[in-house]
This record gives sequence, structure tokens and C-alpha cells, in this order.
Amino acid sequence: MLNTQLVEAGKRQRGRLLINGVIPFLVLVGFSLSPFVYANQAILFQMMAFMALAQGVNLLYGFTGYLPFGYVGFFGIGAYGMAISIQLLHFPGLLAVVMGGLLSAIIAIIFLPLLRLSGAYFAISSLAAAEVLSNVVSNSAMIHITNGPYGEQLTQSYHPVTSYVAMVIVLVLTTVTVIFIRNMPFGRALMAIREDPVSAAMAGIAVVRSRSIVWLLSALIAGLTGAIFGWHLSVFYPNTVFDLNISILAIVFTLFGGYGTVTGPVLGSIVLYGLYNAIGISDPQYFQLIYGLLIVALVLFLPGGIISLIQRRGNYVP
Amino acid sequence: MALLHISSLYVGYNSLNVLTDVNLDVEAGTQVVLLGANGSGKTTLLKSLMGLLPVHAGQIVLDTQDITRLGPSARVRAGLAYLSEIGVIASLSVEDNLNIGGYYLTRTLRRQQIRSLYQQLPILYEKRKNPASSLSGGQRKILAFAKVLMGQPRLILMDEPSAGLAPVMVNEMIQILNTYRSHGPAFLIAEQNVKFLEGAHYVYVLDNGQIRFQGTPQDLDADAHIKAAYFGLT
Amino acid sequence: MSREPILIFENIVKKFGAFRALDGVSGTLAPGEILGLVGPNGSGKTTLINVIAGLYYPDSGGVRSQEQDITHWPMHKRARMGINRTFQIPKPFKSLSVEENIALAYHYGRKPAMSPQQALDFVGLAPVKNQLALQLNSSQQKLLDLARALAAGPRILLIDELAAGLSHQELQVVADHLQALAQQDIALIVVEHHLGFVNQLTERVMVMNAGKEIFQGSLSRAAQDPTVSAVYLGTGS
Amino acid sequence: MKSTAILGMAAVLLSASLAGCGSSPSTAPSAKSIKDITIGTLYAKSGAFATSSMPEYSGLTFWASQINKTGGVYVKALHKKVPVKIVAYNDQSSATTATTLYSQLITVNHVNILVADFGSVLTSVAVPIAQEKKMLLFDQTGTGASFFTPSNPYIVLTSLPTSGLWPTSLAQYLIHKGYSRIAIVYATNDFDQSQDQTLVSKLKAAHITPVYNNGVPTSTSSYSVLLNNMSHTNPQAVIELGYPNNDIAFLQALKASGDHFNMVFTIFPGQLPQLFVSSVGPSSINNTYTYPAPPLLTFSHVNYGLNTAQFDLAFKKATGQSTNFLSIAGYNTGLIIQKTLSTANSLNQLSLRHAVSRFSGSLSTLDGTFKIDSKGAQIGETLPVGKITTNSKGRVSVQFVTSPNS
Amino acid sequence: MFTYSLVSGILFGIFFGFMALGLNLIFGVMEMVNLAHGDFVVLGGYVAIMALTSLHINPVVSLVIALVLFFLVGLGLFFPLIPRLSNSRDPEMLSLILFFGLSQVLEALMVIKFGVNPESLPLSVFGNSSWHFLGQSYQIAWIVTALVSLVMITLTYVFLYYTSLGRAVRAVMGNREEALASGLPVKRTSAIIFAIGIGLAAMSGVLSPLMIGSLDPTSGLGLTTIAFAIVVIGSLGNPLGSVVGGLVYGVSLMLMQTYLSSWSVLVPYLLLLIIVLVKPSGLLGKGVRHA
Repeated sequence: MLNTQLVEAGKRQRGRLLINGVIPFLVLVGFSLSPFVYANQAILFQMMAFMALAQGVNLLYGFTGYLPFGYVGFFGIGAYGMAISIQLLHFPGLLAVVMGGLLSAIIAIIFLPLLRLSGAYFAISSLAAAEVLSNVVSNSAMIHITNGPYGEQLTQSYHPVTSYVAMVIVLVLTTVTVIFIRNMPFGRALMAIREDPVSAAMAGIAVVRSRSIVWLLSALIAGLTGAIFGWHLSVFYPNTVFDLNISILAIVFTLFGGYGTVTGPVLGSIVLYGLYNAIGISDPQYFQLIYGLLIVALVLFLPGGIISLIQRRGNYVP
Repeated sequence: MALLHISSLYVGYNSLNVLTDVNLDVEAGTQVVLLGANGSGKTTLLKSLMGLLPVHAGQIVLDTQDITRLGPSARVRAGLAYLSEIGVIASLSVEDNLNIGGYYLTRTLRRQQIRSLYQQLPILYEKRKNPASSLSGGQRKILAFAKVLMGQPRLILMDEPSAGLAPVMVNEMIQILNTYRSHGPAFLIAEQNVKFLEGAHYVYVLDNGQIRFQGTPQDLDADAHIKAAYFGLT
Repeated sequence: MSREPILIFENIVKKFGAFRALDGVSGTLAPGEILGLVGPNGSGKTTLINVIAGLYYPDSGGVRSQEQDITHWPMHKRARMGINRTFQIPKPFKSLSVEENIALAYHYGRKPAMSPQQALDFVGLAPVKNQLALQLNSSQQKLLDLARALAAGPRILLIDELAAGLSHQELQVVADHLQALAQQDIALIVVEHHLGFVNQLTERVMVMNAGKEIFQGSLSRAAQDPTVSAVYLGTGS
Repeated sequence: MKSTAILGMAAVLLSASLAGCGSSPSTAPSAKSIKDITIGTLYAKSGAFATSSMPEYSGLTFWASQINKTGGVYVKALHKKVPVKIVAYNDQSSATTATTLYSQLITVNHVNILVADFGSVLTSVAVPIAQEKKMLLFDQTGTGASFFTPSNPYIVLTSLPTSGLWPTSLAQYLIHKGYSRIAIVYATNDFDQSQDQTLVSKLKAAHITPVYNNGVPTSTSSYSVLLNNMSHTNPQAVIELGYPNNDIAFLQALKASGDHFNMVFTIFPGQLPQLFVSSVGPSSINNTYTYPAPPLLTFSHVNYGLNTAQFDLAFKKATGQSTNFLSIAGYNTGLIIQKTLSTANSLNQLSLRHAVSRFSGSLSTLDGTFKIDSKGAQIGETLPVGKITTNSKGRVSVQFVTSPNS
Repeated sequence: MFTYSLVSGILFGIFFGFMALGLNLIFGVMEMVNLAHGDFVVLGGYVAIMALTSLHINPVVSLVIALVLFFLVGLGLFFPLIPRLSNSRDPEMLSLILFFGLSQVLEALMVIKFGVNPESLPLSVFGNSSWHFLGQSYQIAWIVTALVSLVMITLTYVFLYYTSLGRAVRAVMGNREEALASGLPVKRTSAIIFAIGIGLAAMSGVLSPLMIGSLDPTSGLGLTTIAFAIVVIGSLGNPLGSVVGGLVYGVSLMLMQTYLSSWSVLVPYLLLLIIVLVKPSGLLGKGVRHA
């Protein structure tokens, strides 16, 4: 085993891990310091939330090929899990956030059979699942648990700074998770599954279990993000946290940056969410048109996202 | 002038060549067997002749027409037909499969053709309304054969007609082919079953993407070396 | 067979719609034995391999190995107990490097196993180990399949048409290697068209036609068997 | 080390995109240096709330242009007239986007006055931000009862009572008419469901149990089967509580069914009569009941700003749009702000809030009497019940069946 | 109540079967999910509304206008988009994303062009009479819509089963490779089906305001989901499957509105989830696995 080539490969591996480590570090420093130079914390907060969601989508789509149109379902459940923990169980904010993430993961377990589907069937069925969740939460029958259509009001637990910090932590953890998965054998096993599930199984990889783990992880990420998001808003209606546009933006950011990498979703969120706000603040009327056209152009000319421009020359991109 | 004339053909996937420098002729009305083991490149050659795979270099001429760059539908109209290993569209009825084979004929001609094929192959008439998926393996082959005949082609490319067939059916297939031996369309039959050599006018042996032998079946029989190398029969 | 068989399959029936791809096939395999599986296209050889490897579950019949009924085990579990295979059309992980392909199987497969480096050397792919699998030609991809299977620590190795497309020299090398594997007590089932190759490898062949076993024994006897020659060599009727 | 370069690029992009998000932060201007009063608000140019948000926004900008024509708004704290400047962003009906934009108005634009977008959903996210940043939120039409709490002094509802109060007059009328068979279908959102709750409890207090009372999803667009089910209960009065889309679909189905009931009630024809005339036709709202809001409801005692007729004329001339309730509500918000600025002793937000409390109850605009409770919720305006009459040319008039000033 | 719900559900369901037909054809022939399907339906609705309000053109005429106009739009979209997509690494997934982008573009354009207010057609557009059946009366607009839908579904059936081009379409649906090998003009067939699919979507859109009340630019995605559910409930590539799917959807929706109204919005989503998890090949599908 201890031949020089392996040592070399190990060195290269360590070098790559180091470069990878720079990303969460930059994210941490960037979002910790930027509130001191830029006053609109809400934009920074949402950029983080979308970045975390984009990484969640990346984890699922980039590593297993499942495109979750209904990803917002986990986000909304996270927000409601958090709100219920505060309202009914009187948990403190941070614990409630953890509960939101866990509830999301539990819902993901219930929806595990969706992984039997592929392609468009999965994408649209996940959308249907999100609609079901949203409508169950907002139904009057659930009024004693979720406050039904009246939404949640958590002003007593409103902590914009704490929730901001929590979002930084979850984002950094999410980024680190994606780095680990991408660079550990598990990540390569996932890529193997995406390319050829049969060969992967013959290589001894537990296909169903591996996919399920990623599904739960990405649900957990969305759940935690949704929980902190809801906490940061502190007043929300069912359709605020189950807004389909949240999935759509997260998917677009991931595809734009480049899925299957760590940098892609980070870059996608920064550029497109920045663009969204730059145009949005002046006149967002055309934003939907622009990103619609962008998606069409990406699919036709750059299906790997902007990262693939760099990868194309054989460069390693974390 | 041969009906089909292939010169210096290179075909492959991505940048890799599967066929290298293939030269092959089929005279009008003859039956030519392309012998080769699995993976030798037979299917690749037939598919490139049909326009289903792009040609890297070389030329394919049918009669006097250069068809190297034509799409499959244009080649069918030029007089080619391809009997793939599957050969039929399973979800369509027997009659619809025949209609697909005669897609470019006029309506009257198509009906006339179907009628005459039903006479020759009564089993197809019996099952004309059934989906092809309900046929047995042998019946499917017969349907596939009838389907390519529908278009009144000048040259039929057959990809392993014996594949998956019971010996009785293989014999029947050969008998059917024999009835077209001296009249009707020309055949280029890709096979690994040497039994198809019986009625052949000419034989090419393909190995690893290259033509290693060409001649009459008798020439092949005399070439012990080729036999040993390719069929493991010592 | 003096030794306890490592694989037993009994009365395997596998249907696709109305089509019976396997129609009651049985057999055993002993450690270190090489069984040749021959028969015309569509006779069910690959389907049998798929049933043993777990890609399909049979409609009836059972598969046993190492004291366990594995008929309905998922593929990865079989891989981890030492059943592995190559594919007729090679199925590498195309966007991973050759080395990564093999390393994955080594990481997730059964131990002890050939190390990735040994497997690379064994099939002769060491010079291209840093290339992506999609850059390999089809015979290299077949060898990669084999190397990957070896790195997963097989006790039973199912080889599906390895010879097709290999040159004579390559064939010779592969045949020697497979025999070397058998020496290490790995049991092999070799599906092959190339009878010369089969003949060189094995004493025992199973001839299949239309989903059924029609002959079992040595190849030379098979060549004399009227049914076999009718089906396989296309002589007689 | 190309990857490091990429990361550097990412960092640059991060800062660049943030710079693109708005101007760099500046400190809040001191009162003395103020050259204009900035009013920050949001509008929805697309999405679910655009229909209502845009006229409301037009009303507010109309007020600003009117007041600027006179040299600006009188600000007591500055002892002079100062021009009004509106800073507005498009939230596309998304509460998520609205959050960042409210924050932008407060933290980057440092607006003097903060005005919410239309409706509860888009207002909701502003409530905690405004409270945390200690900005008084002028809530135009966000009538969610939960926004108003004793501990939050930073909100004032400028028009419409909270939705739970709306059915008061309707319940009174139904009881007065002696209807015992009442069928209600409501959309299951907080606006309509809270009205249903109030209505049902008031009816129950008068020992009337509705013969049909069912919620339907807000996205419901086909009411034919529901209507058929309701008519099987032989109701005298049929009440549909929904958003404009629900009301349109309901009235369409009603017209097509050919059913007749003594009384049919829907909410929005009273607020958006033109929308109903153009989408379902004048005949389908003829003889139905609604809450008539300005301009259908006119107040004779207007002591501040234009009256309905004047507004109607001036607004049409200035914007080319016809008046509806929401443009009046937007204009009314402007009037409340105007009154606040002209009576508040300083531009401090709590001082603004105190000024509002001081004139509460004494201000009568074309939208009625402005009166708030201690939590900032509107209690002055009530919604009477009226019966709509349309002529064939689509002119809508209304006859009150309960007193507009009750 | 039950009878009325059932009959309404059937009328409704026939229309929705027609609404899903274009999606079904495109899915069947090209193995691509046109996520912009619902947006083309809404565009058809706008054609009818504009034609009626500004030009006083009866929706019956608009049916033809929408079909022809959007057939041409479909052809115009096919050639720049689809061949390139078919040659890509993962056509199924990429097409999903591409059509999603297209859907966003169409929605944005509709907001810019038509504004955001809900628009509708008067139900009296086909007159005020009604149809009496089993003691109940049903509005004439529903009857007309259901009849038009039935006629179009039948025409599609006839096209697929009794014409030469239709046979080619079914051949491509059955086995694209083999259809190519048989020398069928696969690309041209795909282009025509794509254009027909879009044309039928827009045509059903003309009638949609009469069935679903009103339309606005954001209605598209919801309609796409319903159409997808219907296609999956029925089965792929079979116009009769669309009818079955539509009927299941329509009748379940109306019964749900009658007996559990506040949950009725869940109907298409629950039906979809149940069917994909229990019988993904659809109610009419045979579930044949090709070895």
C-alpha cells in the first residue's frame, strides 16, 4: 500500500481539501463581517438562506440526480416545526430550530418512497408532496397545532441577531458537509450511483441506503434553514414559507453556478441573488424573464453551469 | 458496377474507430454474408450503412448515388432496408408494422404489398390485428422480414437473423432466404452462424473492425486458418 | 465434485411479460471451478448471470451461496459476500478515473481483496489509471470492469462475454489470468461465444437454449452432442 | 493555484453584488438638514396581490404629487413645508422579497415614514422588522388581528377595521331580516376564515345555525358543485367570503346555475366594482349584497383632504385610472401621514405615533372617520351592508341596508 | 347532490382529459415533460379573451385560431431547442429544466403583456340555455366545452390510429430506435407532434376560463401539475388514457368538494402521489418490462 504513488495521491488529496476548506472559511468570514459594512442584514440573511438551500439542492441533484421541485416543502416544515416548538412546547429559539430540522427529516422519511421514481416523475411528484404538506399545514383542521390559515406569530422570540448567527453556522456546516461528501468515498459512491446504479451495487455500494442518507441530509438542511428563516421573520403565513419560488430560486442558483461542486452553488447564489436584488431594487419586472432566458441558455449551451467553464480546461474546482 | 460499394470506411464512437478501412461490395440480387463474432463490428457496419451512425471517413455508394451523408429515411427511399436484431415495433399491431415498412409507398401499392405478403406468410394474416409483442420469437422474425420487404428495397441489411431463434426457426429463416436467392432484393446478412453460408454468393469475415477474409463460401471452407482463428473449431 | 459447492441455483424461472427468458435452470459451482456458459443469442445466459448477481429476482426457484438463501438479496449485499461480475456492455463510472473506479469497489467490497494497485496491474491498466473511464476504448473498459470486480473481493466471479472485441494476444493474457484466479479458489462462470476461449479455460460447460439447459459436460463432448450441434453450430436439425 | 483565484473571484463577486444591492450606508440625517420627507413603501407589480397593491400604490403617489404641487407637506417639527419623496420597490407579491425590501427602506434608504404594501401577507413580515428598528409602520390594509399587540407601539392601521370586525353589520342585517336558513362558503385563508368565525358566532348568539358552512381552498375557481350543494339546503341567504378571484368565480357559477336566493352576499364587488363588471358582467352582481366601500360609500362630512367626488375627478385626470376602494385607501394613507407630520412635535417615530393617537377620532376623510385603539388597530371605519344595482351600461350604484355610520 | 357532483365531475373530467392531451403526446413521443404546458393553456385562454373583448370573435372561432397559431409557435420552438437537447448528455433531465425556464419566460411575458388581473370569459358566451339531465340542470358552456373536448380527443385518436403519419407517431412512441432503423422521418414526426401538442394545449386554453373560472399569468404551473397527474393516472401516449385520467381527476375533485370541501385542493396531488407510488405505469398501462 505504501508506494509513492499513493503518497502522492494522498498529498494531492490533502491539497484539495485545503482549497476546499477555504470556501467555508470565506463564507464564515464574509457573512460575519459584512453586516458591519452593509446595513441591510435582511439581504445578507436571505443570501445565506438561499446559499444553504442551493447546497441542499446541490447535494440531492448534484450527487444523486434527483431534482426536487418541491424542496420548499422541507423548508416550510422546518419553519413550522420551529414555530410549533416555540408556541406549544415553549422551547427556546435555538432548540426550536433544531426541532424544525428534525421534523423535516422525519417528513423526509415518510416521503422516502419518492426515491423509487426518477427524472420528471420524481421532480413533479416532489412538487405534489410539497403542495400536500403546505395544504395540510394551512388547513383549518390543523388550527390547534399550526394555527391553520392564520399563520404563526413569534414576536416574543424574535431575535434578528441570534437568528443571523444561527444562519451563518448552519450555512458553514452545510458547506462543510458538502465538502466532506464530495471528497470522501461516500461522495464518489454517490457519483457512481448516479452514473450507473447497477455497477455501483456490484461495487458493494448500498444504493438505496446511500440515496436515502442524502435525501435525509438535504431535508435536514432545508428544515434547519426554514426554521431559522421562520425565526428571523417571526411572523409568517403558510404561503410565505411554502412559496414555490423558494425552491425555484434555489434550483436556479445551483444550476447556474454548477451542480456537483462546492463552489457552484456559492457562486450561483452570490451572483444571481445579487443580480436579483440589484435589478429587484430598481425594477424586478424583468427578473423572471431574465432568469427564465438564462435557464434556457444554460441548458442549451452550458449545462454544467458557469463552473464548467473553468472545469472544461481540466482544472480542479472545489 | 456493384449495387452497394463501400470504400475505406471508418466508423466509431467519439474519436475511437470501431471499423477501420472497410471495403465491401454487394452485387445486385446476391446474398452476401458478413461473418464475425460478437463485438467484431458487424452491427456497427450495418448501422453506419443505414445512416444510424455517423461515418468518420470513407464512402458508401448505392447504385450510383453517394449516400454517405444521407439520413436513414432518405436511404430507405433510395432503396435500402434494415432488419435490426429487434426488427419490429412491439407495441404496434402486425398490420401496422407492415404499414411502417411501406411508409413511403402509395396507399394502393402499400395495400397490394400487404395482401401479397399475407398470401406468402399466412401466419401474419391470422395475427394481423394483434400487437407484435404477442408473437413468438420466430413469428417476430418473420414479421420483421415481411416489414423490410414491404418497402420493395433493392438491398436488405440483416442483423443476426438467427439471434434468439430455435434451430427449427433458423432453418425456416434460411429457407425463406433461399426463396429470394436468385430473384428479388440483394441481401447483406451479418451473422455468426455459419449455417447462413449455405446459400450465400459471397462472404466477408469481419474481425476487430477489419475485413480479414473475403471470397466464396467454398474459399472460406478451404481456409482452415480462418476457421480456426474465428470459430475455435479445430 | 469433491468440494462443497459455493453456489447452487435451482429451477430458476424468469419471465418478461409472457416471454420465459429462463425456464427452470439448475446448477452448482465449486470453489476454484470455471464453468463455461454457452448458447446462442437470446438463450438466457445473461439473464442467468443477472439472476445470480441480483439484478433480477427470479419468478421462482432459488439461489444459495455460502449456507445462505440469497435469492432476494440486493446486489450490494451479494457483492459484499463475494459475488461479482463483469458486464457484456461494460459499465464503468465514466466520469471517475480508472483508479477511482477500482478504489470504490475496494472500499465498499469484501475483504480481503486485491488492492486497487494489484487489480490495476493484474489487468494491465496501470498505465492509464489516471484517465477518466470514458476515455478508455471498449476493450479497456471491459478490463476495467474485471479489475473493479476483483477489487471487490469476489469468491464467485461472473464473466459476461469478456472475449468479444479483445485481440488474440489480449485474449491469451486474460485466459491465463482467469485461470490464475481459479487457482486462488475463486469460482468463475464464463459466458462466451468464442468457443476457443471457452475450451481453453474450462472442463465443464453448460449449453443453454431458449431458457433451458440442454447439455452439461465437457466442450468436446458438447460438440458431439446432436442437440447442441443443432442449436449452437447450426448443423443438423 | 487556479482554485484560489476562483475563490478570490467569488469574494470579489460577493462584495460587488452587495454593492449592487444599494448605496453604501449613511448615517441618518439630522432633523435640521432635512430637505425632503422620504416615504418608503412597497408595491406588487406581479403575483397574487398585484390587482390590489397597484391601485393602492397609485393612490399614495397621487397624494404625494398633489401635496408637492402645493409646495410640499407641512412638517411641524421643522416649521416649514418640505417636499415629499416616495421610495418604492416592487416585492412581486413575495413575502420573502418584501422582507429584504422593508429592511432596505429602513437600513439603507433611511426613510422617514414606512408604509406597508397591501394586505396581511405582505404587511406581516414588516411588523417585526419595524418594531425592531423602531419605525412606525403605516399599515394600509393589513388587517390581521395578530399584528396589533399592546407591546408594539410601532404600527397604525390607516383604513379598514381588522377582518374579524367586518361581518358585524352583515350579522346584524341577517338577524334583522329574520333569515334562519343561511349558507356560507368561505375561503380558508385568515382574512375570510376569521370573518366566517365572527359571523357564525354572532349568528349563533342569535340562535341561528347556518345550514351550510364550509371552507374551500383559496385557489378554488369552480363553485358550480359547491353552489349546487348549497342550494340543496334551501338557503334564504347565501354568503360567499373570499378574495376577488373567489368572488368572481362564485358569481359566475351562480349566474350560470340560474339559482335564485333571497340574498346573495360577496365581499369584493363593494371594493372593486369595475373589476366585477368587466369580468362577470353587470347583470351578475345586480341585486347582490356586499360591503360597499368608498367610492360606492361616500361620506358627507369630510374635514380633511378631498371628498370622494373631488378625488374621483382629480385622480382620473392625474393618472387616467378610475377610482376604486384601494386607490382611495392609498390616498387616505397619504392624508393620515400628512396629518401626522403636521401635528407631531418631532420626527421621532414614537412622537409620530403619539401624534396619530392625538388626532384619532377627530379626522374625517373620504374613507370615513379615522379612529384607532391603543394597539393601533382601526376601529373608526365600519363596513355597512349594501345592495348593488347595476344598469345595462355597467354603472354601479348601491343602496345601504344597514346604516353606514353604525 | 351526488348525481350533480358525478355528472359535473364527468363534464369537468372530459375537459381536463383534453387539457392534458398535448402534454401526453409530447411526453409519449419525445420522452420530455413540457413544464410550460400550463402556460400554453393560459396563453390560449388569453387569445380567447382578447379575441372576444377587443374583436368580438366568438370562442368557437378562437379555438381554430389558437390551434393554428400555437401549432406554428410549436414549430418555431422545436427547431432551435429540441434537436440540440436530444443530442445532449441527459435529455430527460435537461428538457425538464429547459421547459421550466421556458415556463418562467412565458409567465413573465404574460405579466408584461396582459397584466396581473384575473381575466375570464362570460359563461353566457354560448347562450343562456341549460341542459337538463336526471333532474338537474347544467350550464350550456360546460356542455359545449365537454363536446369540443370529446371531438378533439376523438380526432386525435383517429389521427393516431387511422393515418399514416399517426402510425409513424405511434411507432416512434413504441420504440424510437427501431423507428429510426425503419427509416421513418423521426425528427419531422417529432416536430409535428410537438407543434400539435402545443396547439392542443392552447386550444384547450380557449375553453379553460369557462371551466376554471378565471386565468392569470401565474395559473400555468398548477395546470401543468394537474395535466401531468392526469397523464400519469391514464397512461402515456394513449389519448384514451388522458380521458380516463381526466375523469378520475374530475369526479374525485367534485366529490371531494361536496363531501370534504376544504381538502379539495389536494385532489390532483394525492392522486398523482398514489398512482406513481402504487402503479407508475398508469391505470391503462400494461407494465411490460423490456429485457
